[in-house]
Amino acid sequence: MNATRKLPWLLVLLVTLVLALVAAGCGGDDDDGEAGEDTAPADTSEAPAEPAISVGMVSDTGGLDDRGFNEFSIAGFERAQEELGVDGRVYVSESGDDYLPNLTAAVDDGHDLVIAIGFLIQPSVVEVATEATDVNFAGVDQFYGEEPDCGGENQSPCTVPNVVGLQFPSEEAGYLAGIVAAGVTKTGTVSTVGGIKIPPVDNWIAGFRQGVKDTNPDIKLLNAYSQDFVDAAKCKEIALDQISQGSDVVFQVAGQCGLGALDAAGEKGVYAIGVDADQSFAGPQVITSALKPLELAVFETIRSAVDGTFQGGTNRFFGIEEYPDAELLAPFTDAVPADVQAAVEEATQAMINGEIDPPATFD
Amino acid sequence: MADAPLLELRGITKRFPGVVANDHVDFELAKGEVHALLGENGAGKSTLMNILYGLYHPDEGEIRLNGKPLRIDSPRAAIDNGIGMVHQHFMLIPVMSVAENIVLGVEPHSGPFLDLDTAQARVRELSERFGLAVRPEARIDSISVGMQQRVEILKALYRGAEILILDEPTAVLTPQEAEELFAIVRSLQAEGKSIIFISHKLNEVLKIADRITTLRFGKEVATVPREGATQEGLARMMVGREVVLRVEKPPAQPGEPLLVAEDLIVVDDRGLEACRGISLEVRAGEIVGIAGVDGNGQTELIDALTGLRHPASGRIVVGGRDVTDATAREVLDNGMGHIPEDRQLRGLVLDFSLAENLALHDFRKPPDSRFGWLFPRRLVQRARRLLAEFDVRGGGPETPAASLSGGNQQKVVVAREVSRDPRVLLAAQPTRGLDVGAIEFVHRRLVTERDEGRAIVLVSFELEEILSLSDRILVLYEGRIVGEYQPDVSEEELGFAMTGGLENEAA
Amino acid sequence: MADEPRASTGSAVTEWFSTRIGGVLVPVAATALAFLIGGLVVAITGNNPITAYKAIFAGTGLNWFFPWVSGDARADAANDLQQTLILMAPLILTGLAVAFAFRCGLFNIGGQGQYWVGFIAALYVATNLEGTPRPLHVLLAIVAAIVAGGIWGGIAGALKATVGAHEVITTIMLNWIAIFGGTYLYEIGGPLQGPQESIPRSDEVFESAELWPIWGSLPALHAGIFIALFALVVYSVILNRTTLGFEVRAVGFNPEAARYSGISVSKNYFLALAISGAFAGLAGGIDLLGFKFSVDVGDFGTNFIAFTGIAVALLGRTRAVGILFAALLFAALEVGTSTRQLDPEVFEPALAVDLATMIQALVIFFVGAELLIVYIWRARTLLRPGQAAQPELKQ
Amino acid sequence: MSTQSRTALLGNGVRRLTEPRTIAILGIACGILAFWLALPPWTVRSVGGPLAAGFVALACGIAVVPRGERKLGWWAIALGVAGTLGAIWLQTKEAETLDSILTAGVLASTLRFATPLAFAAMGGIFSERSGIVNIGLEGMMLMGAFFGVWGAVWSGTWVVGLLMAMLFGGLLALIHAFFSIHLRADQIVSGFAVNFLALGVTGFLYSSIYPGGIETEVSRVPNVQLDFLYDIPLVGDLLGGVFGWIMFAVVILSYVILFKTPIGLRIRSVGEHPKAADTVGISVYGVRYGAVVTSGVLAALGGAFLSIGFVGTFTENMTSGRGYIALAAVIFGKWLPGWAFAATLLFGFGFALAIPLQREAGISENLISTLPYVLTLVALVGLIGRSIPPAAVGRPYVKG
Repeated sequence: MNATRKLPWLLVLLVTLVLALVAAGCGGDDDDGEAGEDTAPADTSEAPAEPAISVGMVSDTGGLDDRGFNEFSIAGFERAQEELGVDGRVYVSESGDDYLPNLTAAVDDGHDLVIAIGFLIQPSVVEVATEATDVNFAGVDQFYGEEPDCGGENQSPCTVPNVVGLQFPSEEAGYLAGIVAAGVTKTGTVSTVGGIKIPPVDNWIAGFRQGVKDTNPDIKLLNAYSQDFVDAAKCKEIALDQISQGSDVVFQVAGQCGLGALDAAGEKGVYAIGVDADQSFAGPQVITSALKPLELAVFETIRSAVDGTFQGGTNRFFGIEEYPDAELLAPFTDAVPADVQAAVEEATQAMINGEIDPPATFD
Repeated sequence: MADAPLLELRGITKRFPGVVANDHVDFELAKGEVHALLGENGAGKSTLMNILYGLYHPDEGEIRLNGKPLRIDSPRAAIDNGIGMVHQHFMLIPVMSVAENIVLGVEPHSGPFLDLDTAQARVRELSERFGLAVRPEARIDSISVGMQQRVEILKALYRGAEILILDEPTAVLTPQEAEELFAIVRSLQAEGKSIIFISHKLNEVLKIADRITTLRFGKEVATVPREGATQEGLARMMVGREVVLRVEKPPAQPGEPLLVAEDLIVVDDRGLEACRGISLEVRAGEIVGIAGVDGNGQTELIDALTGLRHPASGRIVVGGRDVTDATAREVLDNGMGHIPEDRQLRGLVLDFSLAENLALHDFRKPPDSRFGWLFPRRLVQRARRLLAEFDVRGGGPETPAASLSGGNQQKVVVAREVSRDPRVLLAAQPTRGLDVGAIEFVHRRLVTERDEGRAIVLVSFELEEILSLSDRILVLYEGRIVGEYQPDVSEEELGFAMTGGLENEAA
Repeated sequence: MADEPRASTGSAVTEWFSTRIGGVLVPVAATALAFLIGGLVVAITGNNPITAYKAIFAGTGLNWFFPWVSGDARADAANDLQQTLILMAPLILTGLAVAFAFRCGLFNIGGQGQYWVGFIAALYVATNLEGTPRPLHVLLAIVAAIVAGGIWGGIAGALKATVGAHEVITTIMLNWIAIFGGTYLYEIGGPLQGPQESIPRSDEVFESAELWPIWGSLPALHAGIFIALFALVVYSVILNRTTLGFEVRAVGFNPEAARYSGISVSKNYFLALAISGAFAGLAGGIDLLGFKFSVDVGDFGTNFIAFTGIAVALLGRTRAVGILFAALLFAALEVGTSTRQLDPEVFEPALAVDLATMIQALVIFFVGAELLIVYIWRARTLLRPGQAAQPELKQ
Repeated sequence: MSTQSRTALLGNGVRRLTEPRTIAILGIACGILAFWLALPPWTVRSVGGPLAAGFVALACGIAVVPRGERKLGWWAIALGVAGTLGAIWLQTKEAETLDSILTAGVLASTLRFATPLAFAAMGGIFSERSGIVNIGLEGMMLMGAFFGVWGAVWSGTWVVGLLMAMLFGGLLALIHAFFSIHLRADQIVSGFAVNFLALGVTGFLYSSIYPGGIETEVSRVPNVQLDFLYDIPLVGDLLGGVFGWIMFAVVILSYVILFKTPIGLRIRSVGEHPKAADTVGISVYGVRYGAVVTSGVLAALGGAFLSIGFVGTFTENMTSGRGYIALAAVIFGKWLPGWAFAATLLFGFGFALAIPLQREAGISENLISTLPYVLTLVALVGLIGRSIPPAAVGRPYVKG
């Protein structure tokens, strides 16, 4: 009886605890949160006219703050909201099971354009788009083949009239990063840390390796995968191992996990190259970052839908040839000597002219 | 001794849901006195003492020490007021040393560190003073039960106990060990300690106590001085009627041997030989009692006979069939009935209904089941019949076993085992913790079953039970059968054999 | 302890509870409490809990059952309800996987591994054996899933039975092995990778192995729900109407007494975990054949359905009916809090997911702590003097 | 362990296979194999074989020594170490970069993998020694990881980060304690709920406080610059971090507290026989609360090592199962701090091994990733059964 008699106090204590846990964490955030709540409706009410079109963004797995596909694709959507006055919302996929229901929901909610992020979602896009012919679709990191090179074994899905595939030759930026790495290495060994071995990861690495080789074929190349996009400790260990093998430039292609690789380079006093966005916040060891124009691609796609130039049944490439002005590398730090910068400049031109075409895969 | 009492309990009342365990009980203890608290199991003795020791809180009543009212709300408070208790189930930690157990809670320390050397020295000193002969560095699980009890006493003395509560202290002891305990009690008394001695055994109460207080159904019956008290008078007070102390039974008419064991060697969980070549034979229509102090191989012998543990060598035959390598189920199916020790742990699934408990052995066979398909309604029907036949009270077939009283739980176990019509019935401690009524029931039932021609093995630590029920008595000591006796043997002689006296003589 | 009156507060009181109110009160109260505290969390973050919960409810599709919902709203509700029911099927099964072991006194955390192993086995059968007639192909794939899951659970069971390895630890290890091993099979260059060299994805199952769709499309509610419901019946029958179930329950309640009754404890440990694994494996099988049809490496790390299954089993108190409703609740919770259902202006999508996790945790907490509910119930009766606050316990 | 029922021959056979003696001999065999593989003239292409064999040898040795098979067990450990070192030596001969291998090689990596595990395992020992099963270690680590970062960012100093991690890890443990001690909930269920809760709470807070990720520089637990130590290649790497020192201190302190102080005696007594402790006036509930909260604090330190000690950021669910592995280490190490630490080193070695194996052997990364778990499972077979837990672990105590 004793235990139960004391319960009221403990109950109070417990509830307080749970609340304390949450409240403590939220303390600093309350202002932001509420500010956000207040301004969001205000924005829409101040919007100049009817929203041009409505856009549904269906994310890939891995969360919205992944500093990768999701975050920067959605950044493009947000830019379109501001600059083009489009309307719409984001559908988060927690797992592959969410792809179909999310796409279906996006169609049912009456969006004019649905942008699906990630190449794994592609089969679901084909399925939904074939049914919802009055809605336009765009697929980030997706490629749609033409007859007869499509649909069958070992081939990409065929084009669908209302779908555009958005393609990023990440190997181009990877190639430039490789030139930088080859230019700054002193030990003659450079390395890459990949997340999971999938094409969007390997594209970067393939370009990087080619860039290094083209600059100096004697440089030793290391590569390893963490099998993980979140466990930063794992990527850090891998990077440390590579550094112990002599690598003094580490290029990470592993999302949040890769932040650990950047950290390892900082700790060991070697160079690192970020990916997706300018990751110089991780420290001065990050001499540059290889970029993927996700934001641009999504914004451009939405713009085409707004001004009526959207064309389905095809692919759009966001490579250096199509968008010569697109930034492929984040600003260099002082660690990158001028001659290396010049070499990068030169290679960029060569790619624009089509003289260099880095491979998208490697052995 | 009639001066102001050292300790007084006045009008103590303690209710548990559905039960009044203590009903306005008065009790007093004088300095230097041994005061026995007598009563059946369930009479409220332990509850009263647990209240005094701060483990329970009384609903009514007060406790006075040296005339001053005292509030004891925890064992700590009891200890601080010089009250120590030796529990019936020892409160010792098997994997720790004697010294660690004794100093637990009041550890000597140097700085933040435990000072085990000092602890051992102090324990040794105390042990010598009271003639206890305890080795402070020994591990509890390596010393005998009698020694463990002394550790418990030392634990109380170490904490400066002036009042010592001994709860059923002889229940686990051999007669010799009990004598040694009485000597210790007297030496404690000589040192001025006051002792409350809880027991349900009349003879030992008469032997050791200065005064005797009897409890029945939670109520105090009377307090009498030892002078002039008789066994019969005390028994009447305790039970409320004349008790038959000996089971009346016609002489046995043994038939063919139903259980034969030859040269059984059985190893225990630690891989040590617990039974070292046991041979025995039990015939139809006789009760063979196996006497012995706990831990001399009883558990392993029972396990081996029932197929729960395979003997390392030897042979077991039940009803003419060799079951040495049979599984427990095969042995049971071959006509073995087993009333296990500790009904709550081994005899019953407390969360099962009575119907399910009654089917625990036979659920695999028709009519309970067929081809693995169970017929719950048939279980209930049979249970209804058995519950009536064995006079189980407190619930129907669907009642969970947990909600029955101990006596009725044991009746369920007996009903299950007997109703299977076994050829051999193995009863281990079948009356432990039961009240007199239930004990009588179990005893009578065992005799009835004997007379129906079953071979009955009774394993018990209670000499009285062995003596009153058995037709033959085997004494088990250190894994061997060291003697066979007729039921008219004296307790002393049995006790001598049980403690290895015969072996030592032979050596 | 002998004849000491069983003075314990807990068991007797809770026993009274589970018998008197049919065991329904505790889970219901636990859920209510969990939502209450979840609501407080929502409120602390500056949102309106009632609006949030309303939105979540609307997202579950359960409003489809309200006759006054019509038109577009009804079509939406139908869509949502399909999703809820699709998710409910594997949740029932993973819940059963936990519940069955629980009845034998074991805690099966390995449902996730068993799910994947079943999934992979079904996938192997469903992507081979071309030309098999549909019912047979489906049956073969499902049997493969059941057997594979059973083996995976059986490994933990065998280790428990023979050397006493704690099932919590072995099943955790087996989970990781299944997840990494599965990823290995379908990775680029993996032995079972599908036709597209550059994509780490399996083959598609043959149409002849797909479960029949029954309601809606993209993805449609499939016949797996019937399999799951049938499994509930099987579970209940095994436990209550077979000697196997009798043994499992006896071992679960009191292994020592079971052993003394001639029941082999180790055999039942093994069987219980193997059967548990079979349920979880079946969950993987019907997910594959019902709506997934293939797998890519990204799926392995992002699926936690068996962990939700633990919550389902606990909330359902390991009873078939309880598991049914608990699975419905958790499926609804997952679907209702998914971002496609929540208006971002009502509740920020990224937070809703974590909120659902928190509510699940709270439900598990409160279900596990009957005493708390008992206490609150008591406090309620104490407020009404004159009524017997003290439940009568014995005799 | 009385349920050790005798399922005829199968059980007996397996038991014989899992006798400490047999395992020790197996370990020795593996150690010799590792040594032999590592030595020329046998030139293996990859370092994987000898490393794996050395791992098994170590596992066997660590498993049997605390179980009584001392002599053979130590031999297995010695040969395992020799084989492993031999393998590394071989590797350095090939790579000819002795320095870099030794400073950041497998051993240093092992220690870093083991650090968070060791903190959590020590916590687990405290909790379980007092009789409370704690599978909530994972959640408590996660709390530590998040609030470590939060405190460090908010205050700008890692000291506050550590304090916050400990505080919130302790608070979460307090919830577990309340449910399993006062409410007598099933401890495994409660621990499981703790893990769920931590996942939800940290995810929720992370998304709402740092919607764009943590972009500011996080104050980190620094490295001690003891020049004379830091200059020695291997030692410098092993002992360079404050966290490493804290970890060693925690392991040693855990041992001292549990076995050399009155507090430890009381904790153990409560875990073995709570009623006995109660009758001598020890507050069973008090001791258990203390032990469980301590376990939360320690586990949270392990989590904080991951975030502000090692990688300097937080990611959702970043502990990814380490708490469960720590729990396995506790059981593996027989609830003894020293041996549990050895077990964490072993697991750490398994993870560390996966990296050079991937680099050298060229097998699928995913397949290699299963290695630590498979090896653990193999090593666990037959050993766990022999670990006798504190007698009262997992059982709620009802005060009279």
